[in-house]
Amino acid sequence: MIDFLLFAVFTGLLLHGIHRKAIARIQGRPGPPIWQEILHSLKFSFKETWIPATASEVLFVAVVLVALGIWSAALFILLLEGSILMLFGIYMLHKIVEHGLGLSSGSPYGKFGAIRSVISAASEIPLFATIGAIYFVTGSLQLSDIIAYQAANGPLLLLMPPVAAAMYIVILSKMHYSPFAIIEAKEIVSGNRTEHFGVWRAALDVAFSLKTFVLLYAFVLIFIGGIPFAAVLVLMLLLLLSLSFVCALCPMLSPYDTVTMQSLATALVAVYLVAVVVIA
Amino acid sequence: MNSLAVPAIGGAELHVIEFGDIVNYFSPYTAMLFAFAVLFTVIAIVSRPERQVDIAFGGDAYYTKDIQPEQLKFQRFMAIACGLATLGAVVSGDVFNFTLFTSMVGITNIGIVAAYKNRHVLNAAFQYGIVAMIATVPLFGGAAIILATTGTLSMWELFGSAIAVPLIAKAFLVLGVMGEGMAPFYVAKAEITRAPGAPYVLIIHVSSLLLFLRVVEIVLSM
Amino acid sequence: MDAVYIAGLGIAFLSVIVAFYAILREQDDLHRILLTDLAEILALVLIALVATDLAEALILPGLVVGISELMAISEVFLVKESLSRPRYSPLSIEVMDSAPAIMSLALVLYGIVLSGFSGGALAGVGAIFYFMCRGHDERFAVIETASGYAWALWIFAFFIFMVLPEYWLFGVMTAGGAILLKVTGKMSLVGTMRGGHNE
Amino acid sequence: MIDIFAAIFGAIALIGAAGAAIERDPFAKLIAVGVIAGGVVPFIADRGYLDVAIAVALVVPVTTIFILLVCRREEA
Amino acid sequence: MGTGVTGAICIAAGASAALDMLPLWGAGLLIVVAFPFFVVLLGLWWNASEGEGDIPFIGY
Amino acid sequence: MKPEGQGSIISRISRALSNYDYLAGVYALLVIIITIIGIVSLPFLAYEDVQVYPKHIDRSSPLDPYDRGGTPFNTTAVHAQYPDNSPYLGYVTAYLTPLSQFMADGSHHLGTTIVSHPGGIIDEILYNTRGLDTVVETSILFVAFTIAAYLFRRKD
Amino acid sequence: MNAEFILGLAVLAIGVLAVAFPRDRSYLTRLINLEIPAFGLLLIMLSFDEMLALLTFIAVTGISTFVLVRILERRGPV
Repeated sequence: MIDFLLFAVFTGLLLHGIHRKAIARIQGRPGPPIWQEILHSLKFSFKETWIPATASEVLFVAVVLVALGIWSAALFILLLEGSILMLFGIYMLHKIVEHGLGLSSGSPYGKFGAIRSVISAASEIPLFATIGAIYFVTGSLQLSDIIAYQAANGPLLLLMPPVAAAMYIVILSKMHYSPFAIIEAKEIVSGNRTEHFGVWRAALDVAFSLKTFVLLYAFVLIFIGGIPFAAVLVLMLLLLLSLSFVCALCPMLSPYDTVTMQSLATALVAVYLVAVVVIA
Repeated sequence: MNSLAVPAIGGAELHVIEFGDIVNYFSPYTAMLFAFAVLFTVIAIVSRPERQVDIAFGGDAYYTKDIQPEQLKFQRFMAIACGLATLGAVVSGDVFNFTLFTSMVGITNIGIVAAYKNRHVLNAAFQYGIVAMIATVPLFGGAAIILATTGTLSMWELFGSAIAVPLIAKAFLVLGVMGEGMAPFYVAKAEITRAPGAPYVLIIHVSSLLLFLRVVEIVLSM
Repeated sequence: MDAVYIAGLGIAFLSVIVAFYAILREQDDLHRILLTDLAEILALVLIALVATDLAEALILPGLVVGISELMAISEVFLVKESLSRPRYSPLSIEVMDSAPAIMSLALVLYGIVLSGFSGGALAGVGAIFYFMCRGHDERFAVIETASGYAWALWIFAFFIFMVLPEYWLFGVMTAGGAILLKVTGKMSLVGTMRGGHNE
Repeated sequence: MIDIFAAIFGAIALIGAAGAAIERDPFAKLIAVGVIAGGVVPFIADRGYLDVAIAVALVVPVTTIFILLVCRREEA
Repeated sequence: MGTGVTGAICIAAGASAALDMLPLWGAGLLIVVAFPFFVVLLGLWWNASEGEGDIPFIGY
Repeated sequence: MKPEGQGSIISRISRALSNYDYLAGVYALLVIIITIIGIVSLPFLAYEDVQVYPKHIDRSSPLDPYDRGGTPFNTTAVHAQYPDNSPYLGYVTAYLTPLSQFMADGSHHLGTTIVSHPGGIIDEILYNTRGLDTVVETSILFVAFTIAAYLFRRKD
Repeated sequence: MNAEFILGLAVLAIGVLAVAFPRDRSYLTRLINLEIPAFGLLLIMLSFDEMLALLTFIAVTGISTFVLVRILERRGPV
């Protein structure tokens, strides 16, 4: 188990590196080497570290630990083929991590990041439309049941593409440099992570790499189903590259526009669901 | 002894606490939510609030906003009450009891923000409070319609496949929790977030998210 | 029963639409508070339609939630608008001098006979009325302490039911008495809050 | 209750409600509210709830006096 | 010290799950609790000297 | 910032959503939409006749409107959800305090409420089988009162 | 369906309309109009014999009226 966790951490960091590289190439820049993010994390963990004088100390540190804890838990849920309801619960709890990171330091930039993360909470709404749709179609939220269902009836990606699209938007909104990534836009320095430096930053990089790994892995498991692990990794890579394309080509949206876009996505999924119910 | 219907989406029940007809239970899902709520309540108790840095215009000067001790005590009390209400709501096995805990979360949230003297924040708190109050209509209405059309409020009975809960009741319940916790209407919450006192502001978000997660489980199960 | 319920629910739904349409159109904050009071009534109608003993027991928490939120939000409104004291001198109409003592006494006595939450609320109305008409010395701290102890006593009585059900009679008496004291105390505090600041 | 009385008291309550809704003057409105109470209390008493009727009879005037406090303001 | 303990817990949990000595969810729970502390303590153990807390970054 | 009423439809919606003065309005609109769905679905709703704690009124009893049967200081038949959890179910409902006994003997029309009277099932529900509801309820009142008192007493 | 219930629904409907769309939109008008739906609810509760709830509701209405009056006298008319 711990071996898989470490594997996920390094793969996730590697995926982050590939993401940056792909964006750079699409935009005609050379970009950093793909292992850059791994080196980054190591570098940060050697740096001088303290807690800002104005910070709320306990919260400042606890949020980092919580970030690591919830995403390791999410990974194990995938590994044990547990309930995707719990997985998405964790995804929403990640919101609390974002708020906590920004608010705990007392930094004005962190605060702006946190406020934007509160605004962008609407990114959770497509997710619940997704869960509802999956539960409606497969009759279960256990990952093992969903995989079994797909083995019998073909991948959900083909059975209900709009739901997959909604989930895709959810993952997109959590990627670096995405059009929805308003919480760490450049005009507010590093957003809610501005004051988490040194060891804290290294730990957060570890947690966020786990997050990327888990989200991509979950998408493949939920919408494509049980296939050999090597094939899963290849699909994850392809998915990531498609995300990189979107991130490289789309400009960043203004904060409230992201909310509207995500609400519209939810409404579309809801309409689709109603249509399915009516037809069925 | 009665127990949770078997294919429950939150997982099998782990532990049961009985209060007469109100039966609280832990499933893996609610246990996870419970642990999270405990964690952040403890953080709100033990951590000092941060001091927000503000930049004075026209120079390199800066100043920090401090929270007065009396306000700190009050906010901490409200945060603890909010944490306890959240704990109750996530493990509740009774629909009406859940709605009561939800409205308690709503009112403690108003309390946490009402302590600020900033007019802007107070204004947001007021609008938020109005929504929390009118949300009692769908909230209690949903629970009442469930009781009238099924004859029971216990989630153990309702989660079973024998009882069909009307769609309107489910929609009301979700709408009510959205109003009390503000789940997706974060506009007022974004204004509230500007106020200092991170551990206490954070517990507002924790409680509303956990409530939303719980109501989604309830509605999907019914 | 079915026809009664459906008819009642239909009217209740229509009323909800009317009331919420008014909220939708309303821009003024104080009007919004008044309309939320209407919304509380509609929530209670929805519960009352269930028509069992349980429904009756559920209305009580519903009522309490309504009055609590109203109390908190009205105080937020006053602070937000910086309205800390009344704009004009207290009213002096004749009944205000003769009626309070006897009516408050009647209400409080009747509340004690009823005891429990209803009794507390009733006695509270009497106490509010008295404080409102006669003015008051500041007894905030004393009343608050008393009602705090009553609350603790009440919780204690509740645990008697949970842990030692055989002493139910003792539990009921304690609970009924303590909640009477507590609710009366709380409500009469509202009455004392009418004056200016607590100095 | 005998039907004819039920009809009469029901009509009183309805007239009171309509009057309170239509009337513009606050004092007239308060009187109309009192008329509603007059129509409602017989129904309570008829079902045997004398204790409740007592409470209603006590609380309704108190509420009216509360409102009177603000009414005078309009006059001034 | 803490680094060693939490690291050991992680490895022990992983190993005992592999050897069927512990249910999978139990091992997962242990790792979820221990792993964050391990990462942070590892960084704090090998990082450079600690400085005094400073005020946050307030702009360029 | 563009003036009101300009820009793409998305940014116009965004602007409306970003003003918290409209918050109550947006919420009210949602409730109206759902309630209209409720009215449409009204014919499909049916009152369930098998309810927990149904109401049976014994019109011949001296405690008329309040009597729900059962012997004082003993058990009554109550249709609770989980009777196993309340071994003393009914004891609370069926008692008479001396005061209420006296009133019940002397009059046909002086009824009851929670404590001083034979009460019927309500106090059973409030204090015994659904006691947690009552705890939460008073906690809400307590919290609300704390808020109001804090704001009122704060010195500006 | 008994007389109290029908009467209650009628009074409730009148009251809701009166509060939602009062003839002149002043605070005082709305405040007094609020009494009408309250009597409607009272009659509905009466028709189901929900006495304890009724009694508490009356008392709480008195208190909430007081709370609203308290705001009104600070806020002034209109």
